[in-house]
Amino acid sequence: MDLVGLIPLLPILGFAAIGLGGRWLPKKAVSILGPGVVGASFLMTLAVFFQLFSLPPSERRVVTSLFSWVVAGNFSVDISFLVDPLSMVMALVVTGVGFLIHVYSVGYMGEDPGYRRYFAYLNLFTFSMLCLVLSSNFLLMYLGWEGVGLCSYLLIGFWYEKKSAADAGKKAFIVNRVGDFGFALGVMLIFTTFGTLDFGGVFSQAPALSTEGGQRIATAITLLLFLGAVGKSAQIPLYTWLPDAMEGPTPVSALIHAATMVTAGVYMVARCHALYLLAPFSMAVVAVIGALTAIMAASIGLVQNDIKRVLAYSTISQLGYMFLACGVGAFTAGIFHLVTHAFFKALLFLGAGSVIHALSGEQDLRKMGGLRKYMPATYTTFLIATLAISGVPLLSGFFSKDQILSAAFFSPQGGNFLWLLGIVTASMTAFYMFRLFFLTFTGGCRASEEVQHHIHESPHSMTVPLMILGFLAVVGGYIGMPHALGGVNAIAGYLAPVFADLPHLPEPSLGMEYLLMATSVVVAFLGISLAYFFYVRSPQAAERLRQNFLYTLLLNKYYVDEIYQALIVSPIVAGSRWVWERFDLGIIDGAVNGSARLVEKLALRGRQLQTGYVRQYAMAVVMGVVIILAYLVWG
Amino acid sequence: MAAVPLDWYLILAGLLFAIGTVGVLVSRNAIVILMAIELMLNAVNLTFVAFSHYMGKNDGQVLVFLVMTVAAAEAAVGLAIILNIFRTRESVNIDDINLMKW
Amino acid sequence: MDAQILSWVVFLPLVGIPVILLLPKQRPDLVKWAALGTAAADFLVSLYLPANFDSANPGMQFTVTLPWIESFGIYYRLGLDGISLFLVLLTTFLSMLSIYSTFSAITEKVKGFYISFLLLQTGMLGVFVALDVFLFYVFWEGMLIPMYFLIGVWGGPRKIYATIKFVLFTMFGSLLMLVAILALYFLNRSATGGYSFNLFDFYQLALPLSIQVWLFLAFALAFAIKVPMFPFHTWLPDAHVEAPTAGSVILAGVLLKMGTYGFLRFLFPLFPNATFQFIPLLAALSIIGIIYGALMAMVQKDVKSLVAFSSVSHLGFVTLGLVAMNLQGWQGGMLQMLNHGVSTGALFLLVGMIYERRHTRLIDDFGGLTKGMPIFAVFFMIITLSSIGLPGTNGFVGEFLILLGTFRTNPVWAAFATTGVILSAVYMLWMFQRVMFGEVKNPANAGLPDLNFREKAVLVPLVVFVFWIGIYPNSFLKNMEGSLADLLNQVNRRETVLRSLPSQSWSEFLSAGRGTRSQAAVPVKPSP
Amino acid sequence: MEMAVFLGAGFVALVSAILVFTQKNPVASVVFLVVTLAAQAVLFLLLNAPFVAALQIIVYAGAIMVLFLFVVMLLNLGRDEFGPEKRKFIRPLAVVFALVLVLEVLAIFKTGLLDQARLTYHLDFTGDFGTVAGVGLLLFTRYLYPFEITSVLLLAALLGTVILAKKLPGRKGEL
Repeated sequence: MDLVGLIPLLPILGFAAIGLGGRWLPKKAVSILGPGVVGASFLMTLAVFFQLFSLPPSERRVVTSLFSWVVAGNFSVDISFLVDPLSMVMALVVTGVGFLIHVYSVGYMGEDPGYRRYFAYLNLFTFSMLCLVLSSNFLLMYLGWEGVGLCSYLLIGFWYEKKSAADAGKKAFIVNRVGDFGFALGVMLIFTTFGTLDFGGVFSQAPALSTEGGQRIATAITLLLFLGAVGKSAQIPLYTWLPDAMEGPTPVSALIHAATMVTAGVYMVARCHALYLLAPFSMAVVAVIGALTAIMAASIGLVQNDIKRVLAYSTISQLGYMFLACGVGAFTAGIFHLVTHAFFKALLFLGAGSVIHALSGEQDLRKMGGLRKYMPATYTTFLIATLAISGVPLLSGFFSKDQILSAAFFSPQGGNFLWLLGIVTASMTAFYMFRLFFLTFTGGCRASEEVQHHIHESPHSMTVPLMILGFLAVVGGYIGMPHALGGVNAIAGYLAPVFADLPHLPEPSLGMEYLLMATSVVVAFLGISLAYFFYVRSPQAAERLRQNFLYTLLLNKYYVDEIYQALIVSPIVAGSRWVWERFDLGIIDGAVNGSARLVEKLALRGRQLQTGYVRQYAMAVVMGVVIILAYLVWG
Repeated sequence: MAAVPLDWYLILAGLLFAIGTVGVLVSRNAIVILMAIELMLNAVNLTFVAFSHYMGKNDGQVLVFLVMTVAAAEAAVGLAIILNIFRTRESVNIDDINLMKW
Repeated sequence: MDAQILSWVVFLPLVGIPVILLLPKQRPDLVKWAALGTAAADFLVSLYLPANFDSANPGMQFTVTLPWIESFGIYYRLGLDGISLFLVLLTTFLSMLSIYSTFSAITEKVKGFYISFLLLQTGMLGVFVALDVFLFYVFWEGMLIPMYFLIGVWGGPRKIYATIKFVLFTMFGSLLMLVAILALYFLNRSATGGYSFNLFDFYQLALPLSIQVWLFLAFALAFAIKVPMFPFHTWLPDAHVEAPTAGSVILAGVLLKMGTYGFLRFLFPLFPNATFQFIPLLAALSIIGIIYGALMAMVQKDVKSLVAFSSVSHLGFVTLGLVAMNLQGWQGGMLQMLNHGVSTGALFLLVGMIYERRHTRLIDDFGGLTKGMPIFAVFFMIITLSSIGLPGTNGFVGEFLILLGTFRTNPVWAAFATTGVILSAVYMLWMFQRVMFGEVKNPANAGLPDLNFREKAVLVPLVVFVFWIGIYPNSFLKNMEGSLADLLNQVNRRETVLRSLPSQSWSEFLSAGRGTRSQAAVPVKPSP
Repeated sequence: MEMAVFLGAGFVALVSAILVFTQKNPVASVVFLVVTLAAQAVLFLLLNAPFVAALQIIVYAGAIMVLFLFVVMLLNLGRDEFGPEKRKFIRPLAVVFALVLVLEVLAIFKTGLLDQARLTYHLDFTGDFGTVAGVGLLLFTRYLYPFEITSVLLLAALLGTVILAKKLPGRKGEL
């Protein structure tokens, strides 16, 4: 169990080696060291996972503390890691998918001049994410939290010559920081109420908050933490940075903006479920925001023309699902969806990456098409992932999404409205995913001539990870097969000790469950057929679709970016410039310089007294004598 | 000497001193101003001698001796300055000398 | 050895001055190395302090007491505790680095520069270790003169205006402080009968609130101007923009800490009741300082004035931490003083380096420097992250402790102050992007040489500190905790004790004192 | 009898003092000043101070006044044609100040500042009162330092005057 310290240590060593090595490290060494370190860390996680698995379920919670980090009076926090089923699942996803993406990057980033810098940042990211996931207290989690924010800033702005990339990086970091603002306040409130930041200490004292006052504090804590989650996992209102984050290299989008970083918010909410249970209002907020984000993002995704932006909005939408699950109390379903989503969304992004790689950088759907015959491997894996995400039965997406929908439908807080939102989003997901699929792989190739004859299948270092992820996307579902379909729902059992204190959700009747499954399957196929009709059967119909105002509204992403810019960013900048000129230079400096001028004027007036006529001076002398004598005599 | 009490001498010296002051302030010829200053110094000498006479000690008169040397030195230097001013300004009117200001 | 060490540390720089004077004028390199040698020696000598510092003992260590002007009760009294230990180290460390960093920047009147620099170092060190209030004031004022020359002679185009404004601002504050010191002196005289400027005698003075308030305001103004707190900050951007690189580093790194050090050493213990009364005001000013400083930094066109306003914001954090009146806030405040010294010092060094290459400080003149200067970009990135308080760097630990301490006192203050965390990210990253990223529009930015050995040697120690404090701050916090906790208890205890005092006017207090003193047969010999 | 002499000399002194600065012609001023000095010499005699009286006449009237006369002649000053007084307020103010001064002197007597100085009027003057020997003896014993200092003072005055009056090279005019 003491190996757990090694898990984050390896990536940071990798980062240091590559970062400091710099020029002297040959490219070959970097391409072995970078993924190798993460691979080793993955094996380490597996070892710890099995060690944990060997323990009886009740004791599956081991905290190993390395050294005390900050000690100030009764505030003491140390670098300590928590090994329990939840953190192990997350660690496995981070290192597993991470390793695949590292291998993929070797091929994808082959000729990029910043090759070493890229792997250094990627290793640093893995380290931060592992710190976040494995941490056993809020402060170390906060370190990981901001660490991943930093890495996403560095990697989004990786091609720093492009102004749009640098802007996107800056925007991502600042929006994350707004979220971190809430997270920091939440952590502080936790310390002031519980006196410690350690998960064990906090969650054991949590029931004490069930009093009236306590509930208000619990709600405050959970909402503040949720603000952090919203910032990190790109929910309403702080989601605008994720679509712009597509400026970064595609593997980065796959790793950070699909599989790992954006799921940090979900993990944090799941980790603090004990607090969330005490605050039903917060649970409702999480559920509603999740559902709203899901449907809003899906609607925008319907019309986007950039392949990566479609996937970005799809990620936001799926994250909405996970928060919906947590909001209605089905934390296991949320985590299960997180895992499956990591597999197929990473696959989708990597697939898109190899498509872009093949089309030498082209990202616009309207300039693609007919790649089926050129890229068979990418085609098949991409098809699997699209089916999975659309919720086609027997694939991972179906199982996890269906659990969330049924939980939403049956849970007391949920109610059918959320379920309805979920179902509509499911159909939208199916539609835009297959729209993307048809536009890229089927039909005539709309790419320009010389781009076309460059099209080639990606090298093995890229296609192998695709296949592995494809396999996982299919198999992933079965670890959570619900009882209704004869499965043993292994993941629920596995996560049970972590969520032991959850009130047991009402067992739905088998009939209702089948009905729900049926509706979700029907809705999925509806979406697919619509997409088939518009983009394969009659492209003219799609053309007509583009005229109405709804299309332009969605294309411009509800003008949210422009609203933020107008309402928040420019007033602050213009306002502070105005204040600077008026107040800082005007009033304060004015007062300072003003007093100097005042003294000068007085001095000028004083000068007049000295006329230069000696007799006036004599007069003054005599006057002085007279006055002094008068004082002496009559004083 | 009983006839003339000390007060009278002091009053006379006071008057002389006052006249000297008026002389300094009123006259516009630099040399006359110097003379008025001499006059004031003289008034002071008079008080010294008067006190020395009444206290019966010679100290007063020694002081007069000292005052006289000071007066002489002051007159000499004063006149030298006036001479210099006259060289540049061709006049001794005190109002023409108005450079000494800020 | 323990007794003389502080005198050595404070006055060692002066030893360098005659050496520099004797060196031939035509050999500026000799002068530079002599100055560096002196500063390095001073740093090594000052390393003796943490080595022999006993963190368990909260009181003053390495104390030395020699009669100076006995008739007025003025003693040459030095001492060091957890609070001033790291400030002394910071001073010697930053001085050494800034001297080493200006080898190529200062070309004319080289001797004068290094002499005033060494004088400045002595002045600063003296302020942190002086325990006799008179001696403290001598050092406090003494340190102004060399700084005046540093900005005035080797500064930028508007140097005269900047340096006069700087000196007048500080002088205005410290004169009021002088009046307050004298008032304390006579109050002490009328209360105990003895003549003494000993800070610890003043600590025992039982002053009613009515008197405390006035003295508090005088001291507070002097320190607020120095910090600089919100309304009194306008001298800082001018002073920084016009000062030479080394001057800026020292001005930001150490001089600003004297204000906050003053809060801790003089303001709180001497006038506890007045302190508790003014806490809301000071907190409000600090929060305004944080947000206002950050907003102003965002709109600056000149990199140096941007960093100057960032200092206003960072020190707003420090004062907020101190005003929180609990151990987390104080330790956070103390640590943030060190962090600010390290990160802002490094920022000014970096800005100085690009100024030496491009001779301009306007952000718009830069752009795309990362292409030509990758190593510089790495250093700049690390320091920027430390400045916006990224966890893992030094800024985070300090800032988090401060916010935690403030939160425990008043959550609303902490909420407003935490917005500073966002704003700092905004202006720093926006500046970083405009200077470093983007394509190279201006051809002059293309061929810039990357950092040479000397510049790297200056930055590496600072980066080491950034990560040392970030990863393992306990080595610093442990030493501060004893003294800070003791001071905090002392302040709280005296506050409760003095709360019951009847409020007397000045004259009553003085006369009452004289009344009691007259019984005392003979005035007590001034206590050592 | 002494009262008569006192009043006479006093009156002469006052009148000629006033006339000193009311003359147009500086030479007249010098002459009236000499007259004032002579009147004071008489008063000194009246106060049994023959040495001082002699000094007054020889040094003061003789040397300093001759110097004044010399300078007046040297500068060849005719009558002062200074035109109307521009600074109107000076004359009346000067007279006012003089009167106030006199008033203050008179008031001093009432304040009794002089009371303790109300001297015991004694007639018997010892042999050397006022004589050259008496004053000389005192001068070289108790007042030796002031005596030396005055010599230095005179030296300084001498140097000052010589330098000031030196004919600077390249100056037009015979002065």
